Amino acid sequence: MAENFSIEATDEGDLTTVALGGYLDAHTAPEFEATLQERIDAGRVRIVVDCGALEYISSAGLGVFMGFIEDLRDAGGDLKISGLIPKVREVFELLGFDALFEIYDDRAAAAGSFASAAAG
Amino acid sequence: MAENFSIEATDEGDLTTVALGGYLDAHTAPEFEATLQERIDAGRVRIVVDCGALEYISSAGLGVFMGFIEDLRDAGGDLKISGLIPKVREVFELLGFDALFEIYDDRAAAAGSFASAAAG
Amino acid sequence: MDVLEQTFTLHVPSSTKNLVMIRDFVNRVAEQAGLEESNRSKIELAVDEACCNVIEHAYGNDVSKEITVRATFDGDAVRISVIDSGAGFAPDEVPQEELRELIRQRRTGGLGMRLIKTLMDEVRYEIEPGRRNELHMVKKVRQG
Amino acid sequence: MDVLEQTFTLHVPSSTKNLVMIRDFVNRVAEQAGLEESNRSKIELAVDEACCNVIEHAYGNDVSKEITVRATFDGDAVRISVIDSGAGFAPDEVPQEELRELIRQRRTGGLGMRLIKTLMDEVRYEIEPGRRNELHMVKKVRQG
Ligand SMILES: Nc1ncnc2c1ncn2[C@@H]1O[C@H](COP(=O)(O)OP(=O)(O)O)[C@@H](O)[C@H]1O
Ligand SMILES: Nc1ncnc2c1ncn2[C@@H]1O[C@H](COP(=O)(O)OP(=O)(O)O)[C@@H](O)[C@H]1O
Repeated sequence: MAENFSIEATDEGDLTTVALGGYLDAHTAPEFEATLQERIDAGRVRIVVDCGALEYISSAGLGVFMGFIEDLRDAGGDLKISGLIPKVREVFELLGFDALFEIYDDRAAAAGSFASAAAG
Repeated sequence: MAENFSIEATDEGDLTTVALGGYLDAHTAPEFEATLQERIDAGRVRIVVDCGALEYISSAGLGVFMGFIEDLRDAGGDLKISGLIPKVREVFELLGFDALFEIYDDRAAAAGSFASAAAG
Repeated sequence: MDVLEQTFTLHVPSSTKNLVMIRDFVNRVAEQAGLEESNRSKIELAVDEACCNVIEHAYGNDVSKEITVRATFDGDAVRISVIDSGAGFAPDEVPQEELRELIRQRRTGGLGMRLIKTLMDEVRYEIEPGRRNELHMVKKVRQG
Repeated sequence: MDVLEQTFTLHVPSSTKNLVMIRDFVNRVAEQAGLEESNRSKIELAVDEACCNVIEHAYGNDVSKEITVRATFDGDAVRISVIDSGAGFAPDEVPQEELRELIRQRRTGGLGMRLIKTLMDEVRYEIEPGRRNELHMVKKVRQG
């Protein structure tokens, strides 16, 4: 089922972008978790998770976002989310994630919000 | 399940082109059969069935081709097939349809074969 | 509406590998029941969550166990049951923490049952530990 | 290969509407069994043909009847059984006409069983009329 999920992490300056695609469910969430953990272990704390190609998310996927956000913020970083398709955004909103995470329309806007925070 | 099958018949000169899309199985074959029957009842005997968008065929779909071909040929017409994707072509070939039906790469070639037969 | 009740059943080994198959199944049934896409997505997600709970909690990730998903529909509603023969539990005693609190505790779970209740119109557990535990969920075909 | 045998079962009402669901199911199982696409397509078509025969011949298009598709795989093969409780028949006595002959007779059927035998590595009927008729089909995971 590998074809049903894709993940790609890119470091650029002090920003790490993790692009997700396909289905993020209990079967694929561990791969997402491992990728994030690896970037964080490498000292990366400013992270954008670009969900532009993400077609499905269940609570196992949402749990990964939950598990890392506090430590990232404590370390002076953040995890911001971009590109949610309406169906996926609805799940984030149903559970109140939109109140606790910064969600942007696209990757550039999410990246820009880090830059302006640094400038401010 | 309507979205899983599409059919469109176009008359142009003395040629009728029937374009199939999606899944042609026992559930959708009756619609294909009815469309062909209707064109034949209207006196159309030169038919190209363009399978370019056809993703799947089972024997119920093949049966429709079988049922009409003799009458069409007896009436001086024919039913020619075009645009089979490899997976679908394999099914036609497994059953020997390629020996008894004229199969062309694309719709234009199938149409052209009628024209040259008329000219010859 | 006069629609004959129809029943569809899927049995699969208890593994997250099979969630895609389970979701396909639920989607197809909901499609036939005439649900529009937004409600199909809701049922799909609720059943996914229910099956994840069975895989993890009822069976402790033992792939030799079996999950049953049974779906019926008539003109009024789609009814789905997720059935296991695992340990069972007391659904009413499961604490429901706020998202803010889950995050503070670095938790990575605790959202599934809430999601199921939010997504479906009726949710009811029927627990017989070690024999047959069923989670019954209903989605109305025409809302309001 | 040391792969635990896994069993998947689907029960659906006997209707051609459910062929899409049956094909999805078979495709997902074959995908998990590690079959490449060309063999997945073969199994998908063989099971479709088997189910069409049940819907039409065993149950005479009675939607209140149920078809069962059971699939198992291990490292060597995918085994699929299509099970009905219909009238049964004598598979060996079904005449197999040439395509040319079927066409001459304006027939629109008569290809299903031939297709099944061509597509699968092993095909065996087990008939108990009115009780349980099973068509067992095997596709090897690694050919040659
Ligand atoms: N089918 C089940 N069998 C046993 N326990 C369950 C089952 N479903 C839920 N639970 C219990 O309820 C708790 C809350 O479940 P849930 O809200 O889905 O969050 P999560 O599964 O992420 O912990 C689980 O941690 C588990 O203790
Ligand atoms: N499951 C079944 N139950 C009863 N009769 C069957 C079954 N499968 C096949 N048959 C009989 O075998 C014949 C040939 O089947 P097949 O080759 O699939 O062609 P078709 O179904 O198009 O007639 C059928 O016409 C029917 O008489």
